[in-house]
Amino acid sequence: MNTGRLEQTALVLANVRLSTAAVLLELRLPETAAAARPGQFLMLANRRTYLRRPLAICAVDHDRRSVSVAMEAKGAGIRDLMNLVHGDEITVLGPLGRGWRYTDYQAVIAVGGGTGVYALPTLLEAARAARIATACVLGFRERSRLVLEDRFRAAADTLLLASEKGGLDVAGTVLDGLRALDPALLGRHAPGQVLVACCGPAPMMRAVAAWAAERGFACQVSLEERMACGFGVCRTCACRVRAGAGDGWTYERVCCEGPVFDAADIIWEEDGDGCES
Amino acid sequence: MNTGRLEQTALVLANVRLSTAAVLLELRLPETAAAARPGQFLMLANRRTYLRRPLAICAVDHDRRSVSVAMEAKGAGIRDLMNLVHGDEITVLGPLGRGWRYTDYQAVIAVGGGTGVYALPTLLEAARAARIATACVLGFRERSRLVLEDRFRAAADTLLLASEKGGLDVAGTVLDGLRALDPALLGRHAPGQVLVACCGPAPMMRAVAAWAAERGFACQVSLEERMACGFGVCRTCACRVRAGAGDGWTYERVCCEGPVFDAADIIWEEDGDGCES
Amino acid sequence: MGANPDLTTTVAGLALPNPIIPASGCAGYGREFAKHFELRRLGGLAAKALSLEPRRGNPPPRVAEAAAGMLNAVGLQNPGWDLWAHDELPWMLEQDVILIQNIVGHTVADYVELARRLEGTAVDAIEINLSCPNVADGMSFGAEPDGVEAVTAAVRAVTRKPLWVKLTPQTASIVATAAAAARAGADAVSLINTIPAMVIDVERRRPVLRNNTGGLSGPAIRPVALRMVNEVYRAVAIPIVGIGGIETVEDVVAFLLAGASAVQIGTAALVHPTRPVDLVTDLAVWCRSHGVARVTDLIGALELW
Amino acid sequence: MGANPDLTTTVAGLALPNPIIPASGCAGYGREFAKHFELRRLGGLAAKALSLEPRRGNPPPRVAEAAAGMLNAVGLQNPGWDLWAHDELPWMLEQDVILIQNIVGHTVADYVELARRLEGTAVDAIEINLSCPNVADGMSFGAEPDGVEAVTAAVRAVTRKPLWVKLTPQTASIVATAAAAARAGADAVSLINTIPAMVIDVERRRPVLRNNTGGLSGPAIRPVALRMVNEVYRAVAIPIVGIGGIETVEDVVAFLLAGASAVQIGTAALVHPTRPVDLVTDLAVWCRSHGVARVTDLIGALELW
Ligand SMILES: Cc1cc2nc3c(=O)[nH]c(=O)nc-3n(C[C@H](O)[C@H](O)[C@H](O)COP(=O)(O)OP(=O)(O)OC[C@H]3O[C@@H](n4cnc5c(N)ncnc54)[C@H](O)[C@@H]3O)c2cc1C
Ligand SMILES: Cc1cc2nc3c(=O)[nH]c(=O)nc-3n(C[C@H](O)[C@H](O)[C@H](O)COP(=O)(O)OP(=O)(O)OC[C@H]3O[C@@H](n4cnc5c(N)ncnc54)[C@H](O)[C@@H]3O)c2cc1C
Ligand SMILES: Cc1cc2nc3c(=O)[nH]c(=O)nc-3n(C[C@H](O)[C@H](O)[C@H](O)COP(=O)(O)O)c2cc1C
Ligand SMILES: Cc1cc2nc3c(=O)[nH]c(=O)nc-3n(C[C@H](O)[C@H](O)[C@H](O)COP(=O)(O)O)c2cc1C
Ligand code: FES
Ligand code: FES
Repeated sequence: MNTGRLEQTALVLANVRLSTAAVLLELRLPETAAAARPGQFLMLANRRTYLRRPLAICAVDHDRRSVSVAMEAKGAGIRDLMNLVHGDEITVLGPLGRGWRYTDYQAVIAVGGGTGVYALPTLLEAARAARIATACVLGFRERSRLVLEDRFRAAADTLLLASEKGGLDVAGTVLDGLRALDPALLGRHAPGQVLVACCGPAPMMRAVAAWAAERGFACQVSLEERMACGFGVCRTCACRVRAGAGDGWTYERVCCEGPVFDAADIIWEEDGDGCES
Repeated sequence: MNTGRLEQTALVLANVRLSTAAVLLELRLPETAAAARPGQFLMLANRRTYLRRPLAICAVDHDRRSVSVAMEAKGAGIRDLMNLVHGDEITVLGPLGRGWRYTDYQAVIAVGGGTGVYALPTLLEAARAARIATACVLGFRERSRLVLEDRFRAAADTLLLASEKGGLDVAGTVLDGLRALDPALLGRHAPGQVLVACCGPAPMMRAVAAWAAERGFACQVSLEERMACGFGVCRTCACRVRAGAGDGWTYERVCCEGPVFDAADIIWEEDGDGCES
Repeated sequence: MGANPDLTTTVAGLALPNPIIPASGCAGYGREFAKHFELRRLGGLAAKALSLEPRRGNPPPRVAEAAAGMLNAVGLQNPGWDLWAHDELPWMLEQDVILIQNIVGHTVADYVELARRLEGTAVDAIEINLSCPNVADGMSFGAEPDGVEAVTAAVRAVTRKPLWVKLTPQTASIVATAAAAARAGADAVSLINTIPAMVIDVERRRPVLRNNTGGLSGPAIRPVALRMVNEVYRAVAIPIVGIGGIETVEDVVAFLLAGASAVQIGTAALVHPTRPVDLVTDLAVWCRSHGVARVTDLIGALELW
Repeated sequence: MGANPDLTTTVAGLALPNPIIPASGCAGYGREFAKHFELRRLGGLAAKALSLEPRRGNPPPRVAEAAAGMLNAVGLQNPGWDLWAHDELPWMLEQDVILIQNIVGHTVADYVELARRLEGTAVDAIEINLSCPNVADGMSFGAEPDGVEAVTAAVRAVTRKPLWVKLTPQTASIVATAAAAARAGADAVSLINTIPAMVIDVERRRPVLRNNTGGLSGPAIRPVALRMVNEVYRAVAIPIVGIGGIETVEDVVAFLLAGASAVQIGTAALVHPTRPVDLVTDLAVWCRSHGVARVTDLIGALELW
């Protein structure tokens, strides 16, 4: 629980291009760097939009007392953030949300697609540091969109890169990537000891959750939803979560109860009918 | 009549500090530099306010194809403009308005106070180029606010600087400065051949106009009024001007019929009751 | 994709070359814009308010800055019928632009007389501005359905020209006032006028505007205008001219999707003088890149959840 | 200048330590803010809307970006009376903050029953949100004076607690609805709630909000709120709580000058979580530097032209 000031001023330390589409921003944020845990996010102010923008914490550097976020051009808010340069200042809320619950597992299979991949490096690194076995399957639209390969390779015992356009390890989706994982690897731990941690487009997360459920693996997903505040007061970031008996459900806050939820608790909405992610 | 594009993109060439309070911005604006005449103004967009801000054209450099404006910190709009640096781009409307009508006179006495002084250098320089005699009386709040002394000195045959706080040529207002002008100088031309050109706070302009009227000099004043468009369509920049017979008057547009009006045509408003300047 | 998209639209039978019209009070009588582009390139021109008698307007300051917009209290300054008919109308008619003349009055009789006189001119359409305070009760004519119906019916009785009724957003239900306009024979409703507002100078402890209050316009009001356009589109069978904070081609498209047959550009044209005509170009580009053959295909094409 | 300015104010007899109150729906039940500052440092807390039955609220997306503001369509999600009384109320009462409980209903009877139950609690004041659609006619209770009067009078009959009536700006005359509240026995009016609005995703041809429409809040609506506060201040003898786009201490002062006895901070606190408590400090500094000994000296001190 963050009991200091939630709103911090961050100095931009670096703006690094990760791919044809993506940029990583390194921000000097000592308190946030000290407190951040894998799967949490920040809310970043920019000069173009009234509301802040949520971005996953993609890296923490304790020596540089910095936190990095990575993003790909969407609307006006992200575009403005991508234009920040060394020496600029922005204000940031964070670290926010409930991250990955990985410590009780013996193996973590991180699965990411699109901008969802940015929520995974800190998880893999923390799992590795906790001597948990790690595998990682990532999907990219095309080869030119591949990002952070070195970090993923360093943190994952096994890394499989998938692209439907080919040119990477697996020609296909992350599901094809998961199916291509060494069966021996998957069989090494009791299914209940394996956590599938997934972040990406909603249909992907849904499919990955189904794949995990078939095998008896635990599965957590990191959801995205439009957020006004990011710290729990406005209730705009609603996501359907099972509650009570039978078909009972309630809207929980992606920013507080999430963004990482147990996949089994999520009631996936039809396209556009509910959670966007 | 400007028949090209009114809205131009200007590259900031320089941001020069003129005094403890003032900054001069040099803008690359080839078409504007070619067309601008003394007493005209620009409307400058900034990054903080929805509406543009009107600023007098303070200098034109034909070689550098640039136009300069000068300003002192007021609200959010001017403050943002003062922060622009070499290489920034802003959009600008201009040149706008009807400037000084000086060509028919044998002598011009330019009188300025506050930010009103910025409307005068181009007038003095143009008058000098047209072999018209020039004098100039400027009032500054204090010595540290003195700006552009070299330019004024170069363009005016006589220059008197006034400050109520002392430390300059005359301890007092611009009226005291005018009274301190060499009587011989004032008597050299028939009164009708002398133009008093004044820009500054409204009470000053009113007093200067009265001084000029007493001596039979022509007098023009450059007014300020809040402006939405600056090019004549919105009618927000109203100023009371005599019209028709007797006490008749009408609201004219400071941005089009002005900013430079014949002082005799202006119906000065009581404080706040009408024109702000 | 190859062919040029068809930008023509009609508002209650009045054909416009495209849906982009400078809004009344933000274009004068067109003279200033005409220095920079040909007015006939526009969908039309909503000329500045016209009253029977000349109006000097309010004392300055008449404009205040607001977040994402501005307040104005110009006070409908205009030369009055006689000077307008002599100096402005002939010039405007020469410009070969669809001319929508906005009118204002203190009483129903004022509106009727103006419409009666306009009936004898070549003006293409009449837009009645109902945000004006009614001398009888001080509230604007547009605040309640009764007021809207009274003015509209009275004007309708004296003109066969296309009649656009411009409504104020300051009402309990824009559907009710739009329906009143439709009932009384309006051909279209123009939505929306500015929202009454105030900005205060805290140092001087005074409103910035000499008139104390003024009308809020610009992007700040855009989502309110868009909601009203769509609300009326769904509930009332009358063509709509969308107005309020339109700046970009995406804004134009949003208003068309919400149900507007044409749009007006006000405040944005004060900051970007050629924006109205630039938007005509942008709209053609947008339609082409989105495979829209006719701009009218966009009207009301919004899919509600 | 030396002495600390007196920031205390009263709203219809209810004493507040200062005029700064987080707005309903933008502060939850105070738990999240309490992690970062002591709630008792605030003038009060306008707790999130409460209904009799639990409400899940609307499906997402519930928020859309707007120029200088945002739209929300949360749909008054709340746990309902039972869970609220069990889980939230006791915690809030422990915080030693003046507690204003906002209530919503589908019918007049809902409001009455909530007020009746609140009468038996230690809540300091009741704020009734009249922007809710009336199940009987679909319009909001606050759109017309009759609706305001009906709800207010019915609630007044069952409670002696300070009763704040929160009005919607979507009405023909805010003076008329505020006067109706006063007539029916309200102790204060809270001005203003959000303005109904829509934002469209032109690529998907759909409203961004799953609810199609939502309420516009933030700086965009500030000048409208300020005008309404001053309009009511001049015409109706009832204390006013000012709300709408307040971000800075100058905004707070502007609302006080316009006639508000206290203010609420909504959207700004979503972007700057400690803004409400920071404004308390800023207000003290502002008063000191402006020679204002008592913040109440500012209330209604606006000089009109
Ligand atoms: C917890 C969380 C973590 C995220 N992490 C990342 C990340 O690491 N890298 C990355 O590139 N993106 C990430 N996103 C998505 C990112 O926040 C959106 O793409 C971004 O907000 C879009 O803003 P914009 O101004 O560029 O686009 P616009 O479309 O102009 O935004 C308009 C509005 O929609 C909201 N919005 C639009 N798309 C999304 C979305 N997918 N999720 C949430 N809000 C959205 C914006 O916040 C804003 O309110 C994350 C989202 C969440 C909720
Ligand atoms: C024709 C003309 C020429 C000018 N030339 C200069 C110049 O050369 N140098 C200079 O420093 N200033 C000049 N001014 C004044 C300058 O435009 C204002 O000080 C400036 O607009 C204030 O903007 P702001 O955002 O800093 O202040 P704010 O107070 O935040 O502005 C709020 C609003 O008030 C308007 N406003 C405030 N004061 C004035 C004013 N005195 N005149 C016009 N509008 C005002 C702004 O345009 C804006 O709409 C000129 C004004 C006019 C009309
Ligand atoms: C300076 C100014 C003057 C206006 N004058 C008129 C007018 O004379 N008649 C009228 O019907 N509307 C008038 N309006 C309202 C606009 O036509 C338009 O309805 C409103 O500004 C909203 O559109 P916008 O946000 O694009 O400006 C005026 C608006 C402004 C800003
Ligand atoms: C996310 C959100 C939720 C809101 N929920 C409520 C509510 O439950 N009850 C209520 O009376 N007003 C509610 N409001 C309105 C605010 O209390 C306030 O009146 C409005 O937002 C204008 O103030 P602002 O511009 O400072 O946000 C809500 C506003 C927002 C932004
Ligand atoms: S974003 Fe405000 S509660 Fe989650
Ligand atoms: S500023 Fe618009 S007419 Fe002068």
